[in-house]
Amino acid sequence: MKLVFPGIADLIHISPLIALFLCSLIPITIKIFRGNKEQPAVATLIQGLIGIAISLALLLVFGGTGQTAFADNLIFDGLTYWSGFIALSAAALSLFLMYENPSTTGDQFSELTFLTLNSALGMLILTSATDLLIIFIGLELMSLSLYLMIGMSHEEKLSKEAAFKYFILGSFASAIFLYGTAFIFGTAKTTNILAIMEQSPDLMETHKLYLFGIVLIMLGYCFKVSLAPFHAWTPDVYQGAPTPISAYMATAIKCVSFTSFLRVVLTGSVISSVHLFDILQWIAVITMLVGNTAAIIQGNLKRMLAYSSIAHSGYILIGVIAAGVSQEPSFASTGVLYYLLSYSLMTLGAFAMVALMERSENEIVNIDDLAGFSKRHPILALCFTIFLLSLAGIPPTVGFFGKFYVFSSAIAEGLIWLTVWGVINSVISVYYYLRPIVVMYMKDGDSVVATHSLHATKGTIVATAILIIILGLTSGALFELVQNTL
Amino acid sequence: MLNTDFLTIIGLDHYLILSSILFSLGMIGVLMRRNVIVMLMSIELMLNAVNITFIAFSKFTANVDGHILVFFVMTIAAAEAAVGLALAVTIFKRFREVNIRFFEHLKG
Amino acid sequence: MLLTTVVFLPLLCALILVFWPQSKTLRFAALGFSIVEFIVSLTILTNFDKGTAQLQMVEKHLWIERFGISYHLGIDGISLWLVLLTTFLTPIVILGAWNGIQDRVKGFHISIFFLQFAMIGTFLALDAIFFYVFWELSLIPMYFMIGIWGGARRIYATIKFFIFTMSGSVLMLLAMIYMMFLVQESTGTMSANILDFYKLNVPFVAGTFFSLQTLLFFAFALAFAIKVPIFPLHTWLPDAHVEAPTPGSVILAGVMLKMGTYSFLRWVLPLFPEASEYWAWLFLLLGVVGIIYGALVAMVQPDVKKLVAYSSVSHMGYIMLGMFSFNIFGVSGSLFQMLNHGISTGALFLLIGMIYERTHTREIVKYGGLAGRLPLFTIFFFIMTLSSIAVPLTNGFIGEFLILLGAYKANPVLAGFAVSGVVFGAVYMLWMFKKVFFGPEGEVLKDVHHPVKDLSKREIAVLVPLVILVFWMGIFPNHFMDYSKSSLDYLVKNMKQYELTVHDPKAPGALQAGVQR
Amino acid sequence: MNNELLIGLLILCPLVGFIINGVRYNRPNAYLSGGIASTAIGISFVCSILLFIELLNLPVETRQIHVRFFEWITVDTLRISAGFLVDQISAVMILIITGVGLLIHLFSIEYMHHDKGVTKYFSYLNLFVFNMLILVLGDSLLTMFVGWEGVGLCSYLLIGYWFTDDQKAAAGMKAFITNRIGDAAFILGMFVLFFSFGTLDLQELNALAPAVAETSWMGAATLGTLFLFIGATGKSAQIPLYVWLPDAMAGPTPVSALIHAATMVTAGVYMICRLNGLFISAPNTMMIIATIGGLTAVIAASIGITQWDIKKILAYSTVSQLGYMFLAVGVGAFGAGMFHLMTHAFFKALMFLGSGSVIHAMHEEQDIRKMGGLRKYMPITHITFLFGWLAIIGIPPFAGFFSKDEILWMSFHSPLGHPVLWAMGALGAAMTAFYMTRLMCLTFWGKSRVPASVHPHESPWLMTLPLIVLGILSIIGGWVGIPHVIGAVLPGHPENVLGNWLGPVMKAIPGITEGDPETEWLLMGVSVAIATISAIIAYQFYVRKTEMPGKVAKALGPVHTAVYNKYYVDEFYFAGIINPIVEISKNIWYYIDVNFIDKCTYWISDLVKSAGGIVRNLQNGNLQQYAMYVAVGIVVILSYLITRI
Amino acid sequence: MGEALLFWFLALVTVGSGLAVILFANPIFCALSLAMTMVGVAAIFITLGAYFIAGVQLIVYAGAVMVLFVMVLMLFDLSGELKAFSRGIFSGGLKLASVGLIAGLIIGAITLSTGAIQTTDGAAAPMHDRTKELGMSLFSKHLFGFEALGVLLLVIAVGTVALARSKGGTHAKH
Repeated sequence: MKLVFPGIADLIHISPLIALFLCSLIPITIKIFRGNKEQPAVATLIQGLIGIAISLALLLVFGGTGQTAFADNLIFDGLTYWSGFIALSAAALSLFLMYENPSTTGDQFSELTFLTLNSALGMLILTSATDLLIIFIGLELMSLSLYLMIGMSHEEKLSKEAAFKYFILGSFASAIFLYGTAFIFGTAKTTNILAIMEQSPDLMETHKLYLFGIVLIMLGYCFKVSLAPFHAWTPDVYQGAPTPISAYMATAIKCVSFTSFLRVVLTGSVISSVHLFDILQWIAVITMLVGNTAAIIQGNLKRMLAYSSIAHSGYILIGVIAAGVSQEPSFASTGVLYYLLSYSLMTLGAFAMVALMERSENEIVNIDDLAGFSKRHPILALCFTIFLLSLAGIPPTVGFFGKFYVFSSAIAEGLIWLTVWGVINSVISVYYYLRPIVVMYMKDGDSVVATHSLHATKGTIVATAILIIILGLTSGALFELVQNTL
Repeated sequence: MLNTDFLTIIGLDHYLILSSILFSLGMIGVLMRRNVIVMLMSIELMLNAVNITFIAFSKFTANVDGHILVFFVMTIAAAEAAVGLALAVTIFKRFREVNIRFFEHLKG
Repeated sequence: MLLTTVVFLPLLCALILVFWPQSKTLRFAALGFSIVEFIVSLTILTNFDKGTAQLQMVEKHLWIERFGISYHLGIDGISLWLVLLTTFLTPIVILGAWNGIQDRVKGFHISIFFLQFAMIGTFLALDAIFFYVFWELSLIPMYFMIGIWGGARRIYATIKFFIFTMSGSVLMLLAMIYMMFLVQESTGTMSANILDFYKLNVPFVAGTFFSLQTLLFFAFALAFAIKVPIFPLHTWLPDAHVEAPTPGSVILAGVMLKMGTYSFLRWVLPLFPEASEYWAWLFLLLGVVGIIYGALVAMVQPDVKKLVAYSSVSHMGYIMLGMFSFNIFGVSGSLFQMLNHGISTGALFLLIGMIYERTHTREIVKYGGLAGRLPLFTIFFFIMTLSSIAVPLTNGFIGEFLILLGAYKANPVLAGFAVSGVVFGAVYMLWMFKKVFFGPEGEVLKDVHHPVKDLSKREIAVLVPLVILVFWMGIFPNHFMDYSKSSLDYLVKNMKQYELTVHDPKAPGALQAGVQR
Repeated sequence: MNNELLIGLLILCPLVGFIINGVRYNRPNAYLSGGIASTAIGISFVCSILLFIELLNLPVETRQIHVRFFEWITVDTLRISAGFLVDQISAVMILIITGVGLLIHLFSIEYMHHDKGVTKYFSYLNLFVFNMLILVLGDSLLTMFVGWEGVGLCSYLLIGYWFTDDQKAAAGMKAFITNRIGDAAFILGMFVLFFSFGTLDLQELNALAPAVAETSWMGAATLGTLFLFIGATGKSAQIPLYVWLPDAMAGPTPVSALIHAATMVTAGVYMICRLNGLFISAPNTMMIIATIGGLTAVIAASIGITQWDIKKILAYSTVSQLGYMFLAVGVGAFGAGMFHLMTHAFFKALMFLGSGSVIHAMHEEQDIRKMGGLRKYMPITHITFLFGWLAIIGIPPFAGFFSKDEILWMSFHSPLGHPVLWAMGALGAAMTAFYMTRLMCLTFWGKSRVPASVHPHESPWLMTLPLIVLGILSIIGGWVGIPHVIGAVLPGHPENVLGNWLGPVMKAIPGITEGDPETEWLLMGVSVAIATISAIIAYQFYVRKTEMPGKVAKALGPVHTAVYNKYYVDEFYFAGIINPIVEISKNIWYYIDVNFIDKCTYWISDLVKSAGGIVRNLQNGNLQQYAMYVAVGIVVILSYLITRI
Repeated sequence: MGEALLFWFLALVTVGSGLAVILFANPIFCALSLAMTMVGVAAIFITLGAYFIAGVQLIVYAGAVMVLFVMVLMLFDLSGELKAFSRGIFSGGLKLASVGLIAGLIIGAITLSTGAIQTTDGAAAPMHDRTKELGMSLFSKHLFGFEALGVLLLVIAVGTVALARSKGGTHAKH
C-alpha cells in the first residue's frame, strides 16, 4: 500500500483554511478569558474581518495555481480561487450586516463570528475538495455551522423553525448525497472525482448504479443550491433566518455549492449521458419557473428575494449545463463564476436593504413597507433600484452581463431552447423586481430606515451598488481575468 | 425446480438490497413520522444504511477506503445528531411541541 | 469625439444636476444644458458628408474583447435626424414641463437627461450589445417618468410598458448572441459589430418558419415591433401615453417609438433581407391594419390623450408600411414620417398637457368652444392637427404621400386600404377638434372662479419651434431628405448584400452607389 | 415685368394678406382688415391681368409661362418642384379667381363688418385665394393637390366660421371629410399615373397619354383618371359626394359665393380640363363622368325645387350646374366645360351675393317663405339678381345661354355624347328654370310675407357694387363663346373667342364631325322653349295661383316627400356608412383592444400568477411535504433514466 | 450455509427493528428499536469483516448517540403524542409510493449492476483485521478529512453549547 504523507507544500496550500480556523478561535477565546462576557461587538467584528482578510490574502497569494494538495483531496485552481474569493467576501460583508442586525448582534456575537468563519472554512473546503468525501465534510461543516447560526437568532419563533426545517431537510439531502457517494465508491472504486473523470464514460455505459450514484449526488447539490423540486426549504429558511444570515446563505453557500457542482459536472458525467443532461435542463426550466412565478405573489420582501434566489439558481444551472456539455468548459465556467459574483453582489445588497428596514429581531419587512422610501432616502432607494434592476438583468449592471455570459455559453453549445426559457423567465422576473421600485418611488408612505446609525449596512449597500455598475462596465476585463485562471 | 441460490449464496446484492431497504425505511420515517425526534432517528437510520453499503462495497471490491468513509460518516452522523437534538430541544422549549405539523409558520 | 460628446453630454448633465442645489435655478440649468446639447448636436450636421452612405464620425474601442463587443459609435443618414430630433425635443420638453412638473423636480430633469443619453446612444450604437445596453437603459428613466409623475393608473401603465417592451427585447438579445457566434463561425473571432453582422449570410429557407434567418428575423422584429408598436402589440401604448406626464408622452411618442422603426431600418432589413422580403406581406398587412385600426379606435376615444395615442398607432402603421415596401419612396417616406410624428404628435401631447394643466381633465365631452376663449391655443392645436392629418405644406403630407406611394408600388391593394387612413385620420382628428374647440362652451369653461387662460409666452416659445419645423419640413423637405438620401438609396438598392464601411473623409467616393446628384 | 416675380406676387400676395390678418386676428376692424385683404387680392388681380397680357403677346405655339421656384420633393424618380404654369386654361382661371375674388372681398367688408372675428375671416379668405391659385397654377398633380387640399381646408374653416354653433362646425367637418374621401382617391389616381407614366407633370401626362383610346377598364389611363374623377366628385360636389355642399351654406354668404359657387367647387372641372389629353384617351372614364354629371344635374335640380332656404336652393343649383360642367367635359367638350365654369362663376357668384344682400337686409333670415315682394325695398339687388336668373335659366343673350347651349349641343353631337345625356341636360334645364323662377317669385315678387319686425333695406354701395359688376358680367360674359351657328348670322361674325383661345391646349374629341346647323338651331330652340315654359309655369305657381304648389305636392305624395328630404341621401349615409363605422369602431375597441389583446396579456399574467399560486400552495410549510418533493423528484428522475437507458 | 443463515437473521433483525423505529408510536420504543438496529448493523459489519468499524458503530452509535436521543426524549413531555404518523391519506400514500419506487428502482439497478462490479469473492477473501491498514490510510491519504472532522466536531461542540445558551434556547423565558 502506497502511503502519501502530506508535506509542507500541502500546508501552504491550505494556509487560507488554517488561518481562517485559527482566527475564528480568537473571539471565543477572548470571551473565555473575559469570563464568558462578550467583548464589544466591534472588536469581534474586527477580529473576524481580520481572519477573513488574512485568509483571503493567503488565498489570493497561493491559490489559483491549479495544484492539488493532500493526496489529490484538494485542488487549488481557478474555480477555487474565484469562488473562495466570492465566498470570503460575502462572509465579510455578511459579518458587517450581522454586526448591526438586531437578531444577530449583541449577546453571542463572538460565537456567531466563530461559526461564520468556520462555515466559511467549510465553504473553502467544499470548493477546493476533489474527493466526494471531503466534499461531504465541507458541506457538513458549512451546513451544520449554518443550522446553528440560524438557530442562535434572537428572534424566537421563526428562526427556530427555519433552523429545524433546514436541518432536517439538509440532513435528508446529505443522506441521499452520501448514498450516491456510496454507489460511486462501489462502482468506480474511488471517491476522488479526478480519478473518476477518466473512467466515467465507461462506467456510465456499464453500471446503472454509477449513474444512480451520479444522480443522487447531483440531487444533493440541487438541494444545496435550491433547484426545483429540491428548493422547498429555501423560502422558509431565508425568511426565518436572520437577514444577514439569509444573505450569507443566498450568496456564499450558493456560490461554493455551485462551484463544487460544476466541478462534479466537469468530470464528464453529463457529457456521457445525454439523459442526465436532459434532466438538468428540465430542472433548470422548472426552477426558473417556480422561482419566478412564486416570487410574483410574495408580499414579504425576504421571501420574494428567496424565490428570486431560486430562480437565479436556474439561470446559473444553464451555465453549468453549458459547461458540462462544452468541449471548452472554461468559457461557460467563467460565465457561471461571473454570474455567481454578480448574483452575490446584488443579493447581498438587496438583503442589506432588508436588514436596514428591520427595527427589531421580530420585524417582518413587506414590500409595501417601502412606500415613500425614495423621498426620505434617495441614495439608498437608488441603490436598491440598482440591485433590483441588476437582478432583473437590465444593462449595464453586472446582472445583465451575468445573464449575457451564461446565455452566450449556452447558445454556443446550441442550448437555444433553454436560453429561450431563460429569457422568458427573466421577463417574468421583471414584474416582481419592479414592484419594490414602484412602492419606493411611486407610492406615498412614511417608510424609513430602522435607525440612522446603521453605517456598516449602509456602507455595504452603497459599495455593492457601485460595484454592480463598475463591474458591469468592466465585465469584459473581468471575464478575461477569470477565464485565464481557469 | 426452485432456484435457491438467492437464499443460500449471499453476495453483494444481498447487502446492498438490505441497505436500500433500511434506507427506504429511514426515508419513510422522515417523510411520515410526526415526532421530530423520531425523524432524527430515521435520518440516523438512513446513514446507517449508507454505511452498510460502504462496507459491503469495501468488502466485495477489496477496497479499504470504504472503512474510512464509514468512519467519517459516523462521526458526522454523530455531529448531526448532536446538532439536531440541540435544535429539537430549542424548538421544543419554544413551541412545547414535537409534532412536526406545528412548525408551519413559515409558508407561502 | 463628437459622437461621444453628443452621447455622454446628457449623462454629464444628469450628473451635474444630481449635485445642483434644489432651487429655482435648476430648471434654468437644465434648459441651458439641453440647449447646449442641441447646439453640440447641430455640429454633427455641419460635419456630415451628405454624399456618402457610409458611416461617419465612427469611434470604436474594444470593450469586451472575448466577445468582440466594442464601444462603437457612428452615424449615417438614417440615424442623423433621429439624433437631432432627440436633442431638439429635449429643451422643448424641459421648457414645456416648467409648470407641469412640481414634484421632485430634480429627479425629473435627471430622468430626462438620462433618457436622452440612452436614446441617443441607441441611435448611434453600432455594436449589437452596446446597442442593447442603450435600448434597455432607455426603459428605466421612462419607467420612472411614467411611474412617478404620471396619472392615476400610472403604476399599471408603467409596468405594462416596461414588461411589454422588455419581453420583446430579450429574444433579440438571444438572437444577437447567436449572431455573434455566427460571426465567429465565419471569421474565427467573435464580434458584435454590426458591420460584421452585415457581412453574414444567414441561411434562409422560404416557406417555413423554422429557418435560421426567419427565426432571427422574428426575434429582432418582435422586439422592435413591440416598441413601434405594431398592431396587435400596441396596447401598452395608449395606457402609457395616457398615464405619462406630458414630457413623458412627448418623448415617448417623439423619440422612443422611433427607436423601434429606426432599428428596423438599421438591423432588420439589412441583416435579414430575404426573410424581410418573404415576410414583408405580414408587416405590410399589420401596418395597414394598424393604420385603419388605430384610426377607428381613435375615433371613439373619450379621452383626448388616448385619442392621440391611438393616432400614434395609426401613424406608426404608416411608417411600417413604408419601410416594408422596400423601395426608395416608402423607405424615405417612413424615415421622414418618423420625424413628422415626433414633431406633430409630440406637439399635440404638449398642447394637451397645457390644457390639462388648466382644466385638469382630458375628457372630450367636458370641453367645447375652446376656440372662442383660447384663440392662440386653438391656432397651435389646429396647425398640429393639420400636420397630423397630413395636409400638404405641412410635414405630415410629405411622409404620408411618399409612404403611400411606396406602398402602392409594393402592393397596390394594400395601399388602397392604407389610403383610407387618410380619410379616417381626418375624421378622428377633426371630430375631436370640433368637439373640443367648436360648439357651445363646455363644462370646463363654465367655472367662473378659475377662468381658463390662453397660452403664456413660455408656452408659445415651446410651440413656435415646432410650428416652424412643421412648415419648414413641409415646404422644403429636401433640406432634410438630402442628408439621408444616400444612405436610404444605398439601403434600398443593396439590401440583399448590404454592407457598410467606415467613411474616411480623405478618400470619398468608395460607396456612393445609387446616389443621384 | 419678370414672370417669376409676377407669379410670385400673384401667389404670395394673398398669403401675405393672410399672415398680416392672421397675426392681428383679434382686432375687429372690418374696414382695415378688409382693406388689407382686398388690396392683396387686388394686386393679385393686377398680376393676373398682366400675366394674361403677357400670354397674349406670346405666339400661340409657345403660349405658356412656366416657372419653377425650387425643388419641393425629390425622391428618386419622383421630382416635384414648386413649379407654376400659366397657360390658356389657368390664365382664365386666375382671372376668375382674383377678379371674382376681389369683388367678393369687397362685398364681404360691408357684409361682415358687424362680426367680431372679421379679421380672421379675411385672413381665411386670403388663404383660400392663395390655395386656389396654387391649385390652378400648379404644374404637376402634386402641386395641384397642395391647393386642392388647401382649398378644402379653407372651406372647412370658413364653413365652420361661426364655430360656436355646433351644426355649422359639423358642416365644416362634413365638407372636409367628404373632400378627403375624394382626395384619397385623387392620391390613388396620382399613384396609378405616376407608376404608369413615371411623372406627375400635367403637361407630360397629357403628352404621354396613349394615342389610341383605352378600352380596358384596368388600363392605366382609365384607372388613373377614374380615381382622379372620384377626387373631383368630392371637390366639385358630384354624386355621390355632393352632400357636403348644401350643408356648406352654413358659412358666411360671400364664402358661399366665392368658394362654393365660383371657384373651389369648379376645381374638379378644371382638373379634368387640365388633363384633357389624358381623359380623352380613357373613354370609359369619360362615359362615367358624363353620366354622373348628367345625373347630378337632374337630381340636384329636382331637390332644388322643393327647398325653402334661399341658400340651399342656390347650393343645389350649384351642384346641378356643376353637373352640367361634368356633362360637358364627359362628352369631351372641355372648352364648353370651361366656358360654363366661367359664366357660372359670374352668375352664381352674383346670385349668392344677391342672396347675401337679401339675407343681410332680412336680418339673417334665409327662409324664402318669409320673404316676398322685396323688389320694392332692394331695387339694385333685384335687378342684378334678375340678370343672374336670366343667365342661369339660359335666356339669350345672357351668359348662361351660350355656355349651357354649347354643353347641350355637344352632349348630343359629340361622339362621346348620347341623346339620353342631352335629355338629362334638357330636363335639368327645365327644372333649373322652374326653381330659379320660384326663387325669384318668392323672394322678390308677389306679396310681401316679411315679418313686421323686419324692415328690409337696400344694401350699402360696397355690397351693391360687386353685384352690379357681376350683373354686367352675367350679361356679357357669354359673348366670348358665341357658337358658330349664331355667330354666323350675327353682324360682325363674332367668333367663339374662348373656344379659340383654349383650343391649342384642348385635345380634339376623336371622331368629331362638323355639326349640322339645323339640328343645332333646333336643339337651341327646344332648350330655350323648355326653359321659358318652365319659368312661366313657375311664375303661375308662385305668383298667381299660390295654392297650386301645395296641391301638386300633395298629388305627388311620397315622391315629393322624398325629394323634399333630399332623397334621404344624408340619412342613408349616416345609417348605412357613418354610424356603422362608429359602431364598429366602438366594438373593435371594446372587443379587440380592451377585451381581447389586453385580456390576453392579463390572461398571461394571470397564468403566471396562478402558477405562482400553485407553487405557493405547494409551499405549505410542512416539512415532510418538502421532503416528499425531494422523494418524488428522485423517483421521476430515476424512472426517466431507467426508461431511457 | 451458516453464513447465509446468519445474514438472513441479521437482515431480519435490522429490517425488523428498523421497521419498528418507524412504526412505534412511542418514541422511547423507537429509540430502543433504533439501538437494536444499530447493533444489528454492527453485527453485519462484523460479517463483512469490518471489525474496527463495528466497534466504532457500537460505541458511537449504540452508545453515545442513542443515549443522547433517550436523554432528549426524557426532557420532553410526550404524553400528548398518541399517533405515529402525520395526517393526510393522499400525501401519505404518495410518500409511501415514492419511497417504494425509489427502493424498487435502486434495487433494480443493484441487481443489474452487481454482476459488472468485479467482486473479489467475499467469502474467499481472508477475514483479517484491517485496522492497521485503516490507520495508515487515515493519517496519510485521508489526513485532511480527518483534521477537517476534528474542526467540525469542535465547531459542533461550541455551536451546540452556544445554541443551548442562546436567548431562544433552553433558557428562554417563557
